[in-house]
Amino acid sequence: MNTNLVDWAAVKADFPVLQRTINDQRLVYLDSANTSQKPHAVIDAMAEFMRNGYSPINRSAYRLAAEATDLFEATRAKIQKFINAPHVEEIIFTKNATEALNLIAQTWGRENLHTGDIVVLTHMEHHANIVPWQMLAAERNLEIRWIPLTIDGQLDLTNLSSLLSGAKVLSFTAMSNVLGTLTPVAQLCQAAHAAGALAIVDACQYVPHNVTDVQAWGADFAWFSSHKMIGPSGVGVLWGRRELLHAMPPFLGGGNMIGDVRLDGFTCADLPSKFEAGTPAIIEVIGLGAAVDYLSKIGMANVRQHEMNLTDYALRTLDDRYGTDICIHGPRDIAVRGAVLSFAFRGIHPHDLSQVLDQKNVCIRAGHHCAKPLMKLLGANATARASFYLYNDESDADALADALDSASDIFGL
Amino acid sequence: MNTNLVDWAAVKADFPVLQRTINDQRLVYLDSANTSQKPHAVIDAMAEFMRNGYSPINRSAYRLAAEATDLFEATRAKIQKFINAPHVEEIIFTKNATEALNLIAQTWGRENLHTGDIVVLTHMEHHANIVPWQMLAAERNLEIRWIPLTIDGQLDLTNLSSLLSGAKVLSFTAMSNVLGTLTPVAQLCQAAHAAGALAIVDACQYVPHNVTDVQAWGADFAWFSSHKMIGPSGVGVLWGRRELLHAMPPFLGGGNMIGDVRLDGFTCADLPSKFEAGTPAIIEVIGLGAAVDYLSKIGMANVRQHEMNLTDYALRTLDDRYGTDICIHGPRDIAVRGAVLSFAFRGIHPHDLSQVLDQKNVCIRAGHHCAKPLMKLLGANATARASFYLYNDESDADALADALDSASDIFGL
Amino acid sequence: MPGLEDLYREIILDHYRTPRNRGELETPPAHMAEGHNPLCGDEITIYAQVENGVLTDIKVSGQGCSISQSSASMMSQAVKGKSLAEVQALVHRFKVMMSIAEDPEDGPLVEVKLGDLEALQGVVKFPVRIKCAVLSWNTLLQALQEADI
Amino acid sequence: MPGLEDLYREIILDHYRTPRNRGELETPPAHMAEGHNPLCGDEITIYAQVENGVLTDIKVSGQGCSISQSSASMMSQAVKGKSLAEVQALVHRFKVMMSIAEDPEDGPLVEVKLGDLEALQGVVKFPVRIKCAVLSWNTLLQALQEADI
Ligand SMILES: Cc1ncc(COP(=O)(O)O)c(C=O)c1O
Ligand SMILES: Cc1ncc(COP(=O)(O)O)c(C=O)c1O
Repeated sequence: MNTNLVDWAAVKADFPVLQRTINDQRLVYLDSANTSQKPHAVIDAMAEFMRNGYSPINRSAYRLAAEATDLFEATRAKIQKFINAPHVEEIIFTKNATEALNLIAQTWGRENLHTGDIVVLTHMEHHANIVPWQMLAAERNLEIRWIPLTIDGQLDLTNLSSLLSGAKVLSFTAMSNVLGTLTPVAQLCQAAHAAGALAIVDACQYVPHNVTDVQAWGADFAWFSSHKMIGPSGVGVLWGRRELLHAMPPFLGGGNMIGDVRLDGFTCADLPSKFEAGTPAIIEVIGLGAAVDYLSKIGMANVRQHEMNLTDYALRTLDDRYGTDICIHGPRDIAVRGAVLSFAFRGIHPHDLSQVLDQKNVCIRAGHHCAKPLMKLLGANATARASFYLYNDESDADALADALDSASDIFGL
Repeated sequence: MNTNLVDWAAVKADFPVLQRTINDQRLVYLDSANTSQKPHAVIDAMAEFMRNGYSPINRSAYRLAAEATDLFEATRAKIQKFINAPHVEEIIFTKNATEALNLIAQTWGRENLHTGDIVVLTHMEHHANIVPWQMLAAERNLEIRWIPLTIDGQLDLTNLSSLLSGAKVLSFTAMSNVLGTLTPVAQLCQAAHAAGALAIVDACQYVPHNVTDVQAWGADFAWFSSHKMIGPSGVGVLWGRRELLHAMPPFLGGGNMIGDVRLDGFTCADLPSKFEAGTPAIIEVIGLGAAVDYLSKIGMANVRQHEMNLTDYALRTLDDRYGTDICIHGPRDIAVRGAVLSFAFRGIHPHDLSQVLDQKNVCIRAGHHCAKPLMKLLGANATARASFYLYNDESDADALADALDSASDIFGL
Repeated sequence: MPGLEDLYREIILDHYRTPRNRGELETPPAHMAEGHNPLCGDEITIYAQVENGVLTDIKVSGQGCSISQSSASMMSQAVKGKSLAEVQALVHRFKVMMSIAEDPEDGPLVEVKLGDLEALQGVVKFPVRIKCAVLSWNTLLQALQEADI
Repeated sequence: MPGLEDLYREIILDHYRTPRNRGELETPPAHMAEGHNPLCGDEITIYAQVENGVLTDIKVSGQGCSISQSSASMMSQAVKGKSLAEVQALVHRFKVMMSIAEDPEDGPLVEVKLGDLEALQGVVKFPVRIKCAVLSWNTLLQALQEADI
């Protein structure tokens, strides 16, 4: 894999916000695990559509509507290809990743999980993969079990089979948004199935950064968000195996999801409409299509390689400059981690650190990263987190390292 | 009210899609009841934000994020003012109007409605205000009652008090998306409360076209969509009285909606976050803010007056030219109707009519308009529907009338 | 850009104005299925009489636009008297023409001709109307399926 | 654009490094409430001892950033020994300074001075940090409320 074939400087130049300067300092955006910046291609696709072709989809017979419907549905096919889903109607558009998991919990979950049933999660899940299960657990009296972590922030699979024994669901992340840890997705899916459980993959941090193949994973459901993969906000994606989606009751009721409506009841439309009630995020789905095109052109294997190089560089730079003054969480082996670096620095509270770095226009996130159970395990209320994406380069890692120095000054350390 | 003070030609010029020509014919967009076109102000606000300021909201401490959060929250305040809601935290952003009603049904409804309880709807509701109640009715064994219609397409309130007797909910539209009928919202809210029922207003067709005052209505909930009010797709609005929202259980679980998350359970955040799980439609909410600014500058009283004038003109023109060959549904009195004209024309199927009109670049909708129970009442499977908005003018009504002629030619009538 | 003449061929309008095989059949012995186009509200009912593997009679009722009605009418003519294998093959060929066959290369081996139905091929240029043209065909399949033949 | 010197005044850093009134009180007789900032994870626990309408003692525990910790520390000094009416008035004045009072014009009539707390007024220029500054104050209110005083 030769990432030299990609002109990464040109990639960076495609993202207009990164050209912004404040106080003559350029923007160093290191919060892509939270949400990613948008290239001209996406911004323009959305603006162009609104300028020339905006129209309803599915419902109207005129050309403008037919064109819009084609553009909209083309994104579905692009996503199918991007994650190697078997069937296009298995791609469901939601409002964000969070809605996708809630959809699973409230339809498949309500239909299939009953008193005493077991849901297995991991200790590194995002709240989006915890709270919906806790809501259902409270309603249905389910048991939730947690796969623990090893000291270097990987899943501790020692007791996996006993944790999975009797379980109906294993729902886990393909990559931690805090530790950067990549989990062994295919192995976990296989273990879940061996135990008779469904395998549900939180792919929010994975799809934007890696070659994704849901069939190779052997997963039952996967879910992710457009806004983390250089697409617009307001769209998420749920992929599920067709047989499962077919058998599920509907989620939201309303227009588009119906076959027929009478005073005494309704029938559902076919997939994917069945799960897309109301006017969808038309402009945003079309923007997502442009994002997938952009990423596909670069090639996700190249993106991954670029991020591995960058992670390696950032880890070495921070270690070299700050040694034991910086504590970076998660595995050191870049083969099992993504470009997300959570760290503690000289006892400075992450919130203060982020504030001080912001004066140098270095944007990192400080907080619990929507993973409070994991935070508790790390013994912190919050961490500072720098996350890298395809538009970052070594100069951004350097800028982070430089800015950390100034933090020490202020707090007199 | 002097709408001459508004330069309506300039308004029309603000909508770039309306400048598009296909085969040297200009676009005559008459499908705004379905979804509306976007002015430069909205397109630019979204593109500018993505180019200069895109960033996560609420979660991060750096300036870019603070600016984005301010922009995002400014829209909430603008919406509050636009509909005269008492408190800003009563404004909840959803993905579309449909999600808003589902939210009410699945939280307030699940908490408060039990076997035998009565929900009152009207015979002119959109599927979004029918199916969620039918879903809940099936789950909870509720009774649904229907307010019938008069021959001219208004609500028949003769037996209102007996219909409402014992009811827990009256959920109804402020304006029919098929008939154009405006309903007596304040009167209905009062009647609901007198019967001890909640009053829930489908404001999808009302807010974009009229001065809205939820307090004057005396409503408990109101809900509508950005995309019908010249804002982007991917955002809807739920307004509810603070006491009700406070008492409701959460809807979707995940990031942003939590106070705390532990292995053994979670607590909810305050309003409005409690009902906004996951990354919201950041770009879209900011776009909606620009839409509200645009509409506010023109003044909703002026928009309404403009649409009344246009409705009057269109009704007269079609009547004059086609007499009994055209059958326009809904009330004739423009004081109780909006600018939505559903009609049957010379026995030509609406789908064919729409197809033929499209050759003249006249975009109308043909279908059941997500109101199949109403269609059954009209004795049709479908109607043709032309709907007008602030960017339409008399020339658009003329273009519709002209295009109808050509339909007759093809079908040899 | 396709013109209306591609869509509204004379033969289509003829079937629309004078639909063939309108009516109902007694069930049983006939099989019946209802189809609706959720987008435009069109509804169609197909009655199919099957004897010894042959579709001996078919009737169509319901409302719809010129495309859905003429497609149903032409279909009824084309399938009447055909063996079920031939019917399946015809449905496949029709869906290939409409560009919505799941495996276009991979249909039944029986040879069939579309005949008058070729007139509907212009519909493919108007994607929104494909659903109209296919409605009666899917409903026929459903009637045969529900009969578990 | 505001600079960091508006935020990190020396007196704030002093309270951060050497927080006053750290610790716990026995409950009962003291009242206790836990507050957390859902955005950054900061947690604070306030113990409040009330006798005859006077806040006789207050202790603070928990973790947080310089702003939330120093605000809690300064608050504890400012409210200790004050009557509950004065405490309410101080909370109101503080929230007015933080620009988040519901009715800024319309507070309690008791006169109070912010004193050292004035140092926190720079926080208002950093809207994200307002929640940090106010956390301990809301938690104190909660402790007094839960005591139903
Ligand atoms: C691992 C993980 N899961 C789920 C989510 C939720 O995604 P969203 O906020 O787009 O719904 C996120 C991002 O916030 C995430 O990082
Ligand atoms: C009266 C009415 N209610 C509800 C809706 C649903 O709105 P949305 O599709 O934006 O969720 C619509 C529009 O489709 C409508 O016209």
